[in-house]
Amino acid sequence: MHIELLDEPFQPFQRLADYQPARTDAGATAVFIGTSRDYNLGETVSALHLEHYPGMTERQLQEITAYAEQRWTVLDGLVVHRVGLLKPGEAIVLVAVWAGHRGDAFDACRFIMEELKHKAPFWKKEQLADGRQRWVEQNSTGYAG
Amino acid sequence: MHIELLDEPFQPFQRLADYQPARTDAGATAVFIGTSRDYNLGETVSALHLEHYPGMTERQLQEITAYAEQRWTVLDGLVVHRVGLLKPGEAIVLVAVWAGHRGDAFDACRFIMEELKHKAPFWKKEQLADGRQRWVEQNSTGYAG
Amino acid sequence: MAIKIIFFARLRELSGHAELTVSLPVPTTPRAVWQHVLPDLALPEPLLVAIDQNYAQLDSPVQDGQEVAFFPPVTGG
Amino acid sequence: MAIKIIFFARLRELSGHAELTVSLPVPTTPRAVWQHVLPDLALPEPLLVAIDQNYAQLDSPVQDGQEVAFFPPVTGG
Repeated sequence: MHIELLDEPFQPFQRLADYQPARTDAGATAVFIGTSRDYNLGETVSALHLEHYPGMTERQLQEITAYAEQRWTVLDGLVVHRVGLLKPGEAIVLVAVWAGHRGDAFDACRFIMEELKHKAPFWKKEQLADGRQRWVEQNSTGYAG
Repeated sequence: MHIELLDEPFQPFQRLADYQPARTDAGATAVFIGTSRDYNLGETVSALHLEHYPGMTERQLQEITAYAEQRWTVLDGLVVHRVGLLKPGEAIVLVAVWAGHRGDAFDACRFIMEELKHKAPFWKKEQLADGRQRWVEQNSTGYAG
Repeated sequence: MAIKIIFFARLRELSGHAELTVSLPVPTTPRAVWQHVLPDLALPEPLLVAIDQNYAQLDSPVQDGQEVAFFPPVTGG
Repeated sequence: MAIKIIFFARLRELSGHAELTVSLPVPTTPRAVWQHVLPDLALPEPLLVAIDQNYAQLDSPVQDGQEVAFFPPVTGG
């Protein structure tokens, strides 16, 4: 799998179109895109700053994707994560998994996303419309009903 | 949600880039793409013919997406399905769900995909490399380990 | 006064019919429609049935003017 | 002969340090490192700790030349 940290905005679907392996054996592709929102906890968010731990971030993402590649039968993957300053509507994270079958693609994609949320050393600080700044406290679980 | 049947090849990521609502409240996008493979059950597949029941297909897809919109908190969705003759590597189906939170996006996307696989009246006939044709017998479950 | 019958995929090949219209005393059922059209062909297994484009049972009631479809398990996606 | 200490996010603001290097008798622990650098500041809760960029415990052994990082729960993705 390919892992990438970017400090510039990226277009996730364009990135996928550019990356997509020209293969005829991947019956299933599962993709998740996380996008910066303009609100959180009832307040208007005007920008998001994404801090990370250089080195440890890449190491954690490698470990997460390596585990997913062993646990599920996947053909390829792409993980892209933004750092730096983001405006609302910009993509934060892209996780894509190519597999022969849809169960593997869905499961591996969601697993990578959950692990990334809980282990990869990134921190979000929100800039609110009224000028205040605040750290995002904790990521919620992704297994809502 | 938007539902579309196409009898021409489409580029799923291009379609998504064109469709994606320019909104800043969708924190999460989950996408599944099913692609025509060049093999199945140990044989080389040179083309795939997709037959459907016009009218009932649209009706079933409407029912499936309407249910998903009630069960999960989603903002928008796109379902595109090919009919007619496909070459290996061409996209068969695209399901995309935009939501505020990733649990809703993942769950709704996967639900729509499973329901589509088991209820929408499409049938695949494979054209094999040696000239034989055969109907695909049954869709497998998408919940593999 | 007429019931439209449609066969899809393998069942179209098996029955030799794509689409036809029959007149039968109503209410009838998909099972009776099949036996009327294909008296020498046992109902295949597995078999899916739709009446007016909604999934139905082999013994669901069919009225005049309705559309009955027979098809194998679906394999889209 | 030196241990590199890094603080991230809210803990960088709380500690007043981004990165510093200390000399301590080894083996030591992240807990002892924190108490050495910030004697007046109780260990915050929740707190994550890494040694050489791998997650560790507050009482895991730290050797000379290693990097100890303190940070709050991660919020990427």
